[in-house]
Amino acid sequence: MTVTVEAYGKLIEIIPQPLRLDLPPGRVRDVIAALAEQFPGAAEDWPRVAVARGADILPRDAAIEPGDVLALIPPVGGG
Amino acid sequence: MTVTVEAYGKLIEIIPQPLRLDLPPGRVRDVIAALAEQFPGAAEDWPRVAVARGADILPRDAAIEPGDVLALIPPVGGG
Amino acid sequence: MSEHLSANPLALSELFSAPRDDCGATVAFVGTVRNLHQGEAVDGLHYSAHEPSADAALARICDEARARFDIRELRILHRLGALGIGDAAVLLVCQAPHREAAFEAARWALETLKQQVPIFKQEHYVDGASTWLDGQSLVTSSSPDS
Amino acid sequence: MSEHLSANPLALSELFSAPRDDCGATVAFVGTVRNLHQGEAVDGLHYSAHEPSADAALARICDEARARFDIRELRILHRLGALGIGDAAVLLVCQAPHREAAFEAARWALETLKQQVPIFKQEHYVDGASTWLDGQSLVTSSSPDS
Repeated sequence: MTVTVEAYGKLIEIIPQPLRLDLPPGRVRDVIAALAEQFPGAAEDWPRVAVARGADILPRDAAIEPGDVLALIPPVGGG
Repeated sequence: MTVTVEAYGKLIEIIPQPLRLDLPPGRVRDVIAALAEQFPGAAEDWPRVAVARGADILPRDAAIEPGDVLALIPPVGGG
Repeated sequence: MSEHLSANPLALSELFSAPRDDCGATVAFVGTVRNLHQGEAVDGLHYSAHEPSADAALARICDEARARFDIRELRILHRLGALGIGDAAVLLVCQAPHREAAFEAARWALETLKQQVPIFKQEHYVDGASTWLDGQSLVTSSSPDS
Repeated sequence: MSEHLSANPLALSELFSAPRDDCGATVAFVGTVRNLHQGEAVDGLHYSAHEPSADAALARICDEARARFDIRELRILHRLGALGIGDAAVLLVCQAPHREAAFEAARWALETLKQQVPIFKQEHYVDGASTWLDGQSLVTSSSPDS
């Protein structure tokens, strides 16, 4: 299946936009694993990058649907 | 000696203004004792009434000078 | 009247200055007259003060806050006279490099204001009654240095 | 843009409403850009956000604060885009019957904002360098209800 991945924060410097990923049906952790393989330069960051779909931050075990638009959320620090 | 006594807060309802007190040379505690005798209606309050001279709150043992203008400061509660 | 006391309605803009370049946090507090006090419907308040000692006490609180906390600026203004529901009784603005100190200094200053400043509050109720609110006695037995 | 995010300069007057009759305390906080961060001379900041989740997180913080503390109103506005020294990054206004709850809710909301809202800060230094500041990871292993 294909999903669209949007980068936020410092990840915009690493991940070309827009990014389409082809991967077998799976969960958020599988998307992260695929990205970690494709962008090993950010290896130490991937375990701390969350994934949002719309307004929701998805847990690692959430199922991904074909056509999902997923936002990559590095550690946050507003205020 | 003579001192002038100004009332503040709820004491304005008890002590006529302006009030001149004639009393022997003494300390703040002597002024309070004289007032307690003259205005027994506020008896339970006098131990909690402070005395100010200008910007200073005087301790009970401070000496009073002839001509002093003394402010009677009941318990405070701004804010 | 005095630096920290005002007979006129208070506006926060009187205390807000431009943010300082070395400060990341500004905390402001506005104390307003509530329509209820200990279950009684309040109609309004009247604040009076012994102005010389009240103004000096407020100045001392601002100075002491700057000494006790890592803040750069603390200002307080207290209203005197007749106030209706919603009117501002006290304003405080504090600027500090970091927010923790700004919040702590603001709370400390307001608590200390209630304890130490010769200001007197008479509350008027909707039923026509009124009361002088009790507070903190400023009596001390002897001078600090005696 | 969104209810709690703004690309335009922030003014406290946007958040200050008339004091509520049932509230005696209003606490306001303004977070501004400081000229120094961990010893480095700062030239400016750039804030970006994942707006859908950031706006939702800020709304959730306001709702949760109203549930956790005895307050009546809490509003937050966060700036996005390029900010210079002294510019406001975040505004918060809280109204409560009593000041303790107003202060506690304000501090809790600011602390929670830093931990939970998808906003990203890039700091630009006077020497020309810049850094994405590290923060709190939002990764969770499984759904709360799984």
